[in-house]
Amino acid sequence: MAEIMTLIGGRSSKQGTTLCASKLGAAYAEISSTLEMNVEDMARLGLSNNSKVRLRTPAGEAILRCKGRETKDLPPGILFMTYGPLSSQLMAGDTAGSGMPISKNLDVEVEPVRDENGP
Amino acid sequence: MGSPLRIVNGRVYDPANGVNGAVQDVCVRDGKIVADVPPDAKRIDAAGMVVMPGGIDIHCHIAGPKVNLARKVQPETHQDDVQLRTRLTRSGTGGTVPSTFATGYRYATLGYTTAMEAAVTPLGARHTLEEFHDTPVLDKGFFVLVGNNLLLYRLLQEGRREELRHALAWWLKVTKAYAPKLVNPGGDEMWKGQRNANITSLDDKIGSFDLTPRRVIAAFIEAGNELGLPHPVHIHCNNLGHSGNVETTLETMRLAEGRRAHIAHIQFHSYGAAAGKSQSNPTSRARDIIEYINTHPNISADVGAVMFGPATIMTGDAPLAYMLRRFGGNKWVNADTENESGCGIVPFRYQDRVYTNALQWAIGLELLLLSEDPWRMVFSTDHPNGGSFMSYPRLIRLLMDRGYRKEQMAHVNQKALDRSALRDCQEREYSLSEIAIITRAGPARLLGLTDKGHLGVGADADVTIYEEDEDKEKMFSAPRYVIKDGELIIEDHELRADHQGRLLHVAPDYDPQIEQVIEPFFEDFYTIRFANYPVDDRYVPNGQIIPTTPSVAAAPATAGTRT
Amino acid sequence: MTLTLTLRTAPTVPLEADVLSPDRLSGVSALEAAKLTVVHGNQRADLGEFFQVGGAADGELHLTGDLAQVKQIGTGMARGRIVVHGSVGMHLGAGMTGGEIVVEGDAGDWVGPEMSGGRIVVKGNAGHMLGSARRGSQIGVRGGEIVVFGNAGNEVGNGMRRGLIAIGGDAGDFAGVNMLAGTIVVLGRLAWRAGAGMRRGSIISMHPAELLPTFSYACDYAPEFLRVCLRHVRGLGLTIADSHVNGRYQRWCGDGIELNRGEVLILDSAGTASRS
Amino acid sequence: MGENLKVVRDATCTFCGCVCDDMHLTVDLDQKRIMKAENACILGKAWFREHGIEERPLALIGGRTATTEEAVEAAAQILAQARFPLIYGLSDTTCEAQRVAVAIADMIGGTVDTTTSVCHGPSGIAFEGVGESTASLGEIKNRADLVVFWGGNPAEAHPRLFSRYAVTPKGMFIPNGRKDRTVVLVDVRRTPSTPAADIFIQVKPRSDFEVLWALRALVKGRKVDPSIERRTGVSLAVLEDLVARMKSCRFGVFLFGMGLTMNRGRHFNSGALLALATDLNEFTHWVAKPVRGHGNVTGADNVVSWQTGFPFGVNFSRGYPRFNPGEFTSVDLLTRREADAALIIASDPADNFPKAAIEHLRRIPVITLDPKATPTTQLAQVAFTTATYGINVSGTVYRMDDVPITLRPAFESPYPSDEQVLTAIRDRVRALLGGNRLPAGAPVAAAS
Repeated sequence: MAEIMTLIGGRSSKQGTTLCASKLGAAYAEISSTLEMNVEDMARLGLSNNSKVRLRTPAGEAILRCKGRETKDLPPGILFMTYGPLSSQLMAGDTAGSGMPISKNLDVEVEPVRDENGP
Repeated sequence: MGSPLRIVNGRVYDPANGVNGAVQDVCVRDGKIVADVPPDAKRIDAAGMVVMPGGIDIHCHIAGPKVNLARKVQPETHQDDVQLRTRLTRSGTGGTVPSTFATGYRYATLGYTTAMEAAVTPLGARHTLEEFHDTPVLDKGFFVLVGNNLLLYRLLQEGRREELRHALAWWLKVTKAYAPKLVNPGGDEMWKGQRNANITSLDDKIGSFDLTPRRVIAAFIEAGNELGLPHPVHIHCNNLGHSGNVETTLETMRLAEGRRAHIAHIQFHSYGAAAGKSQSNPTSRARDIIEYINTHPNISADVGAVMFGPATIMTGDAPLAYMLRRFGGNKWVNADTENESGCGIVPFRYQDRVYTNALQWAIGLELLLLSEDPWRMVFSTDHPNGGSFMSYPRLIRLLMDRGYRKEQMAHVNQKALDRSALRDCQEREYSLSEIAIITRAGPARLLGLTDKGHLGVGADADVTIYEEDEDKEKMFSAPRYVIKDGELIIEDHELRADHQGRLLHVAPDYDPQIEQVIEPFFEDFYTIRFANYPVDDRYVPNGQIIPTTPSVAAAPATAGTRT
Repeated sequence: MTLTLTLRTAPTVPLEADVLSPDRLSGVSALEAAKLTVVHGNQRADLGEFFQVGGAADGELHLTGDLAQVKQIGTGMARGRIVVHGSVGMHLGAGMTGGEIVVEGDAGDWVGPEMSGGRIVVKGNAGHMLGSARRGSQIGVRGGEIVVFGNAGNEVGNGMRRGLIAIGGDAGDFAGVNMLAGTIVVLGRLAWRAGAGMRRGSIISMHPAELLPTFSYACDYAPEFLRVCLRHVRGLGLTIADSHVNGRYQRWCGDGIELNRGEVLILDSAGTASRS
Repeated sequence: MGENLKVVRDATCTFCGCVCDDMHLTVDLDQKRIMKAENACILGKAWFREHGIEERPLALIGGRTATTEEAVEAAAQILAQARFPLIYGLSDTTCEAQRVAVAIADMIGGTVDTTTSVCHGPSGIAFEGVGESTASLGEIKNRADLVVFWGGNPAEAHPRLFSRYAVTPKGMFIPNGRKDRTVVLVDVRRTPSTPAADIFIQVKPRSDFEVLWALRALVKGRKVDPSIERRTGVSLAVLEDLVARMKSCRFGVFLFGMGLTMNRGRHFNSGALLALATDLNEFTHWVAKPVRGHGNVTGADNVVSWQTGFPFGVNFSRGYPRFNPGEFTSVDLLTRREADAALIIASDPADNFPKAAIEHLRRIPVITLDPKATPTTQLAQVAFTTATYGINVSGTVYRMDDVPITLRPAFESPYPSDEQVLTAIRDRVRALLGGNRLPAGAPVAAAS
């Protein structure tokens, strides 16, 4: 069921405005737990907007809610999320002597989460 | 300020006061040289030692944006040359571009107490002052880059000479600078605006401006003299480093027409070209340069001597650094500053077997050995361009010890010596008094620092005490005592105290109306607000304004020559 | 007789033990060695606080224990031998000019930075920047040999100018980056961007590798120097098949951005090199 | 809105590295709130509006309310006792505070690292290898006729990079503004920045290095195989067109982001771009600029550099500065469980560091200075509430192009500044140690 996709971490203006208010609030938590995904990929995996998906890397895993993007905006196989507590869960600590952990273009396993309560 | 102090039994070299090795007491109290101190004052027995005013570097690159870039780009030179922290003092790293703390302490350990950073963009003034804050011991000032300033160009192009003078005064004052500096006038506009071109003669047109370097230089010499600055316009001539540039240099000096001008690191501007070919290897034209200076008391220069070994080319002359990048390995830094300047950085190494490097070394020595007036041809390596300031003791030995000089000449590229006149000045040896002139009294006089460079009553108590030694390199490498503002910083060759030096700057008056001319230019072409541009006093916790003596009234401006 | 040091108290923070070099310990007794200074974080400590010291130094040093937190072993060493029965931390044999270091376990980042002679053998895996230039420096290994039985990380031989690096397992990205000369043999997989910016020198791979667009195929051949080199590597303990020694290699020239006088040699039986 | 209003003209926004200094703030001094921030972008507006004074304790020790003095004592004890302490953050505070932080690191023999190490640290490493041709932002405004954004999304992260500095503004030699420029954007995905570009080049993820390397080859007149398209998703024709434009412009600029530094290849990606800019100077004038995230991360680079010779990741344990990314950088020190205490200033590593590093932060005593509660202040042993730089605190910050700017605060805060807290900690640590800690060892024998 799980597929390997490429996860890009980044920033968004909404994240930027929200973190000025608080990093502990619900708004910031929501933004940093949203995963943008190509709509065709979502359809294939049986996902719709707000569905939960589990991302897994050798470093750890995180559950996010997905949001569809058209192919022209986000190619198939590419995922985007903003940096935050959940992206941290997926990042490995090895910096290859650079100080910088790889935080863009991570290979992640993507797996829909069947949630009793949610869609 | 330290406690009162009496230095006894030392041979005193104080050429500004006509003292030439006499054994006499030097008394210090409250940071100044005084006539006498109470009998119970602390004593330093300087028997067998030489007492001089603290050294003054008239032209070096030690702080500010380009210096920090040069530091950052050479981590490999820092790792093996470190400055350990002590209970009192901070740690740092060396190489040819040391960290700020290491810069201050290392200058002090050579007996230097004042240094002038020779090229700062106005936009980088605040940065420079921030670094000065962390550069201990030394009194410092900086020369502000104005020779490629596009607003000043506009005023000059339109013939608005009075406004140019007011704007120059404004720039000096709001940046807290010490003197105006021209670097390769016109070169930056060619570099940034004309696909990396450069100025090749004083009569080249400067990019899209209806101007030539000749007009720019003459105007700044005039404005600087009218403002009565303690140090005149400090000029890095066009064509630095190019074969045949001697003609440009002579022509530039002639532009002063009897008015004061200072030519920077003139060694780099004293090259001939074989048979008039500008692309050929350079030859030495030191004789022509020094003859002009010997006979023109309005002109002064610092030598910009070269010492073999590592260096860092670090200059407002961006096209020059670009040219040199192919000799410097892989690294090249270029940094353009809006409306004001350019800058280039290349790590470099002078090698005694390389023709051009050996010639440069020889010319530096020639200029000093042929100089008839040590007060106007003073010492520098344009640190770190001609070599680190840490090479000063070796250069001093080369001047003072002809046997050593001869020995060193045998190791360098002989073809280069053939093209220089160094072999003709083999006899001359600098005396201690002459060394005191070119490294302290002369720079102080050229900078207009009346409280420095001498040991007369009322002078700043910046004193260096060297143990006499036949080996002058050893002698000048490690003074036994260094006193800064009356405080014993170095005792028995070791750092004993930390000290925050002063910022020396000028604050010439200008017609406030000039701000109405400058502000609209900021609105259009700067990315920093006019109101946020002047550097406020918070950046100068310990400042000293050196007065100006203008020859024309500062305000109000007449309609004047506006066209 | 050798000097033996057995870790008995694990350091709580990194321990810098550049004193652990045969030259520096020459003629030192166990008692004296225990009093030598090491740097434990920001404070001085005696070697004896961490190590049980026995024997006497006569040019050979045996270290036992998990020394993954111990850095700078063999710094600047010029002769003698160090054997580590365990793993070591960063900067093993930094700037060494001679002698031999053998590590039975793994080594951290920066094995043999800017070394100019001698040999380092790592029986386990090595970290990043194996045999590399320090940051900012243009010249890495100037001579000597580094042999890793396991895998190595990124930037193997960065800026290397002379010498040999042989890796039994895989090498990470940018193997031989900015190489000036010298030889890097990788028996396992070569990761991305090998030889980027190389001027001269040889990188040998026994598996297909994806090369940069600035490398160009030149020819197939069986270079004599490689036979000699591989037999030598075999002598150092790595498993070299006869097919490696006798095989034909594709020669890819690069880096086209620089002098184009470097080469990546890919064993032909490994299949065609794919190009990015 | 209260009666007690004032307007602060030419104030500076420190939200991002653009450090725009043309803010006109309308401040309600009774409410201690900024009501209006003229000229601010969407991020700047949020920055100014959301930084009122919150009701927070001056300090927390172990979660309990404490005075600043008590917290200074607790922090000083932690730092004086630590053997391998880390000082981290510093990109959202003034240079005056950064200067004291480095002094503390030097005094105790710790490590100082800044958010640069997880931002453009790789570009810093690249700079040390090849140098850089760069310019102040005004040169871009006045002269740049070809602007290439690479691996960044300024529309969302640095909106005024477009409007104030690099795309739309008119400049001395760009009299018609946007019309006089060609704008190219290179990224792996379309973003809100894409519409701003004349040319969008979409590269496959993890192939920036190959694209840059191919461009370097083409600039140098070398052949590049058309198979480049398979690897990178960009055709040779597109690359050749870009090269022709780059060689023929009058003043070109690369503005590059974390799409290069946080990606496989890291410092080599940045290095390839810097080298490309250098190569292009054979033909015409070219500069390159890393686009910096935090308001004073560039100041941190500058302060750490002038004080130590190195820009970030500097360790003082032997009594002098040493630099080695991967060894003395924060993610590594924490992931390898080496740091035994941490002083974190104006940064939130518990929100964005790799999981293993965050786990170590939970194991060691952590001291934080922050105006707001964050995941990091929540795990701290000692947490100071400090005033916000630029809004409540004056001082110096450096724009992403190394231009220093003095801040004009809007209103006073009841909380101390970072500089004040750090100075108190420094003085107390100095008293505890009797001066600087003496060097633990001689310099490591030269490596060659």
